[in-house]
Amino acid sequence: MSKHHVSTVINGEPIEFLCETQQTLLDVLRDELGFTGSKEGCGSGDCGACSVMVDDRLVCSCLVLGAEVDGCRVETIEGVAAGGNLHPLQQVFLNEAALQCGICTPGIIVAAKALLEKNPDPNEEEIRFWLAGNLCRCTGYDKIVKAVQQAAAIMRS
Amino acid sequence: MLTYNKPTTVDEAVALLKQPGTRRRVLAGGTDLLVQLRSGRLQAEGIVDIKRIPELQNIREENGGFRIGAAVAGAALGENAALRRMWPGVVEGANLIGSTQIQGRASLGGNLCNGSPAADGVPALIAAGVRCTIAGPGGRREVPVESVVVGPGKTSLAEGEFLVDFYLPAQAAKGGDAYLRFIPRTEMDIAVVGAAVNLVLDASGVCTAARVSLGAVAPRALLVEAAGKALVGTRVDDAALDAMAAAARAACAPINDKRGTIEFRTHVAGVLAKRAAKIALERARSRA
Amino acid sequence: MIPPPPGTGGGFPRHAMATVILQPAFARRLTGGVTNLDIDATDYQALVEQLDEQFPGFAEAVASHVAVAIDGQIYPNPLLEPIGPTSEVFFLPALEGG
Amino acid sequence: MGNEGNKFKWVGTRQVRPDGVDKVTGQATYGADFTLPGMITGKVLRSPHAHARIRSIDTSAAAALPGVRAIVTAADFPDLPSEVVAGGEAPVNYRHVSCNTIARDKVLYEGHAVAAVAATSTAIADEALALIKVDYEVLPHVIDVADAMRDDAPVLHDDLITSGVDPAPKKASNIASRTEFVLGDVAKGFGEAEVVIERKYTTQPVHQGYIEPHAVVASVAADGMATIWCSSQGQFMVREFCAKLLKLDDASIRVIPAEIGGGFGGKTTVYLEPLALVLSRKSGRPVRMVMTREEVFRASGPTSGGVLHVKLGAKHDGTLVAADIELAYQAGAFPGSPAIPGCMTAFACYDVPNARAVGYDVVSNRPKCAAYRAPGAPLSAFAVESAMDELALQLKMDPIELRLKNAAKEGTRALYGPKMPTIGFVETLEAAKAHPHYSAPLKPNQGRGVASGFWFNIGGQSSAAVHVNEDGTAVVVSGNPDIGGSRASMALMAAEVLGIDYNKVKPIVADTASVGYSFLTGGSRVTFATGKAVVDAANDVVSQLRARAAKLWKCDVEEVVWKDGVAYPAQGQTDTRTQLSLAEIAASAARTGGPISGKACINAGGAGPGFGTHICDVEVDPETGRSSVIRYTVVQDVGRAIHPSYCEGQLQGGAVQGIGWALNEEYLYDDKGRLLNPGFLDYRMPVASDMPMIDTVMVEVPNPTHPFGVRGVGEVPIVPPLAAVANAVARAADVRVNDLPISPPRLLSAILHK
Repeated sequence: MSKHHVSTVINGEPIEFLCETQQTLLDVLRDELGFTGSKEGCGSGDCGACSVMVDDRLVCSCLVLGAEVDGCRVETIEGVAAGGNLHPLQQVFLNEAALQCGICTPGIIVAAKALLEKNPDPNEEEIRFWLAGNLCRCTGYDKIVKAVQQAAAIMRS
Repeated sequence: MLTYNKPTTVDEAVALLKQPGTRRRVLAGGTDLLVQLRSGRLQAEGIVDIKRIPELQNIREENGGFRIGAAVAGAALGENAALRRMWPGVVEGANLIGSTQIQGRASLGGNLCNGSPAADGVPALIAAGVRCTIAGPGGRREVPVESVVVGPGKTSLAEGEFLVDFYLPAQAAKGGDAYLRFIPRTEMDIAVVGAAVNLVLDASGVCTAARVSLGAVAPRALLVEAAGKALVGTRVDDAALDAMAAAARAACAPINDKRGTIEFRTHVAGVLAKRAAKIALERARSRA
Repeated sequence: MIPPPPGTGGGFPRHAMATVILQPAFARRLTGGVTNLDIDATDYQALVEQLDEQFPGFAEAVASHVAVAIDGQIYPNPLLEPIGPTSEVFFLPALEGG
Repeated sequence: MGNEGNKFKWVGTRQVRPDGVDKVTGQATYGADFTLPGMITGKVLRSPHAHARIRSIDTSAAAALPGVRAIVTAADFPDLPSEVVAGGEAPVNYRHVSCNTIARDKVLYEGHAVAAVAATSTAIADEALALIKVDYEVLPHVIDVADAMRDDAPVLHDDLITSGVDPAPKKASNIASRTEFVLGDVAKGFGEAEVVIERKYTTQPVHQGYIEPHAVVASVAADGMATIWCSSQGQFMVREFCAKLLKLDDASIRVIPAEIGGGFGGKTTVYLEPLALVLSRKSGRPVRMVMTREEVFRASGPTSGGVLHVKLGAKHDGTLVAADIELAYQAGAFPGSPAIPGCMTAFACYDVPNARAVGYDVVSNRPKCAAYRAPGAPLSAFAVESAMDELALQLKMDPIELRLKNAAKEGTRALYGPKMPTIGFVETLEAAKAHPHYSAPLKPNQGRGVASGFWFNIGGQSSAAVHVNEDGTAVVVSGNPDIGGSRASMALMAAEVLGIDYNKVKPIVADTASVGYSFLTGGSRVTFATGKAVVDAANDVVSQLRARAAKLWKCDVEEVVWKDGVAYPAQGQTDTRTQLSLAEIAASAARTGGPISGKACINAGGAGPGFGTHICDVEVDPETGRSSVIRYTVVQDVGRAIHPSYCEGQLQGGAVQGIGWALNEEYLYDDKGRLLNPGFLDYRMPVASDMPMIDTVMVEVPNPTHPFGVRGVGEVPIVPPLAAVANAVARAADVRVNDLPISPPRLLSAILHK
């Protein structure tokens, strides 16, 4: 079976991989490249646990074919912490207990980071609607929304 | 085995799509296609990714209106201030498709050609009088957007044809449009009812033209001419809005399904048409 | 260091007798319908032994499918939990949770 | 609430959870994240029919497919007797568990597993499934609980004779059991009643909705020793169920807990684990199985839906004199709905002298129900608390006043028998009444609902060990998966007892070979029961530390006291020259007798009951029937908040799950008994933009049986919301919907036809 040869840059690092057409970017990240921080909660774009950035756009990696990212930049949760230093969002999520089981957390942090890069001072409604595609069944969202607000404040100052 | 091609020109894409015997599917944002392929609802032997064709990816002003590539992602539409100013309803519809993540991928072309009666992007395009460019083995043709979908999952596109772009005409000096949809939650649902209104006022504030389109209340998105007529010649007062809503309800031919009942869809279609018309009216009035 | 919680150790001086109360359905099956019984026992095991003498099969019936409430506190699998002279003992369906 | 007025140094403070960094960086390993060399993929063939007899299964074509390494059917599993035996803490019928894991003779719901394949790739496994030929004799099916109870209903189990009815019925039915609880004289009670409210309520089954699908990796060595990596609410539960289903020794199975991506009760049983184990045994390769979301909905357990009839009798002054509830809960394909706790919890909030509860456990052609937060309680609370609201309206009484007038207190006799121990229900009502939310003004089309709820909380068996390291730091070992911050709670309690810095205490969740038996993470038991074990183990360490100090000081251990992590001579505690810190004693451990390590294995009784009262504001759009929750406050007696932030998280998460249950979540079936909405698109769980902030008030009435006063907190918050929302909608829309969910079409129809 002939596979597609894909050259991409993941979290700043040039990476090449082979994949079949039906393999999604999420399949490739998790099964071929070992980036298991992106989670598969639904496989249909309804839960956001697989959120990644492709060429600066927030997408569900379960709805992107691996073959599609040839020549693209991909950023995953594994690239959010710069070296050993946690991103302000990650630190605030810890301080404010904005996670319980933690399975949705990588996708939410990737999505929230994308929001704050677009809008450094979002109000509660903007945060809630931006994150509407990231399901969390544990927290009721309260501490997540507050954590994003607090991280935004820290990042502004 | 499933093939994958990423043509860079329309002709290349047509050449791939017209090859007899191989069932190839057009991939734009993929937010419907990939889900349907995975669930087995759709079969395909090949995927033709049209996102690498420049003209399918850009938005440009043309004769006072806009030409929008079929594969432009919802997020990109939302970021175009000039488009938002002229056709806020069209952009509202496009931006209501799915989550932020879906917006990063989903296109108006895909939303239309997926053929769902509930497509959020479509009613506002119909109300705006949009025309579509379709390319195929026989060259290019232009058709009104409401003629593309013929039934659930079915389009009028012939073998080897695909959608290239949409042309949004210039909005009238005192024209305004709006789209509203009803879903049980605030996000992430398929429209149970959608209503788009595009109306034009004269200098005295009388409605001179109006197009009303409904989604999810029939096998395909409807252009409800009677509803538009009910507004023309009026100041879009309550009486006119009631008449328009009644016409909208009369045009509904919905089904009971997991998303809504006939009673609910018919009633709410009138409610949303009215609310959308009021927003469109405000937008028309506010234009200098 | 943290002191052990109260009421977890030791027996009680004997004056009166503990009361065992059964739900009617349970009583119909095990005690011929008697729902209130006075038992003189200092711990749960002794209490069940006495009940089993009076109503053969009782011990087996409460061996695994039940929790026991002694003076309002529920014990999933009691054995030597102390029974006071004025204690109330109830047999309940075993409880789980999410 | 922080730890103001907190007499503890660590307990009650908001520390960063020890497992947090891995979870915010994507490093934490959940069920599907684990891989082994040579690992292959397992997939399950599921029934397309709601009810059918399996005439034959032909796997030959699939077996011949290159890349297929093993195929299993029920024939590969022991044919267990149908008997209820003692499980971890509650009775289990292992035949039912086995038949639910892989169908034997009959499929009882769409999605029921009939075979499983292990292959070298997912694509090959899928291809193989398509090649398995199953010859079904399709049988008539029944979905809804009321239909399943009819005499002419298709019977799922030919041997199911209703228990709890005498004389016992002669013929099989779908009614597995009838349970009755009686207190006082109900007829007499209603005779004295001056106001009577009598209503019927229905609720739909709802899924726990954890975001992580079930996932497992199993590897069986040539000697039969099995190792299982999986996310579950109990590694010991997985071991026990696999051992019983496959007739293996517990000792031949080692279960290593992965991080768990949500459970809420839904991961208190097995689905894939026994299949993966047998596939690995047959193929000689490690096998990974991961459910798709669609499989999670079609084949894993929701909680029951039910039909409930409630009757309340009261005096004009609001005093309850009689209460009656008859409920039928659907169990899914096998008996075991939470009808009994539904009965026991129904009136537990109130002091009712005459009460009766009758519960029916009913099977139908749906996935077997599983535990879900306070199993059974939300349904009966929805019915009772809705009726209480109507009673308050009829008596023109404030709904909190009505509840205060009848509130259960210490010593109140519960319908299920015992008198209530120390509880804090009245305190939650007082706090709710005093909360600014309760007196805030409402706009048109807005309504405010109040409801209360109860859960027993459970204790049970837990083990823990505390190892003191050579440098004076410590490791806390326990056997309960951390589903929402329990590692932090364990470390806080250990640090408090040892008197050392929280950050010097590192907790781990150990596998079944590394710590003593511990019952599930569930029933709101971990911080209570496992916490108690950790405290005992830490106290064990403290007595060892005192003994070591005594050795060094050549005195009796009684002459050594332990305070804030330091040993002092009993007399002259100011004499700092003769103090020994934990670190100093640890450093001298080798000289004083070797390593210092404490352990505790307990069966915790006396879990303190939990009560909560919720206030909900909704705004109704009368033209569309949409209800929006615009403000929500949770008040709950938590006994003692060990980690206040994670307590609040439980209150908020439980409330939002309850709101989803009330407004949108439901299973939709076609006329063939096939599920129409097996995905997050049309199974509508609340999204971030649906919710307001969830305000919390934690009342602390310490549980006397726990050293820190802990009560379980996880279950209670899902009990009140169904009625809190329904009562708010009823007051906002001026029409009451007694059937959940109160979805827009249902509410609009009620509004249009009122």
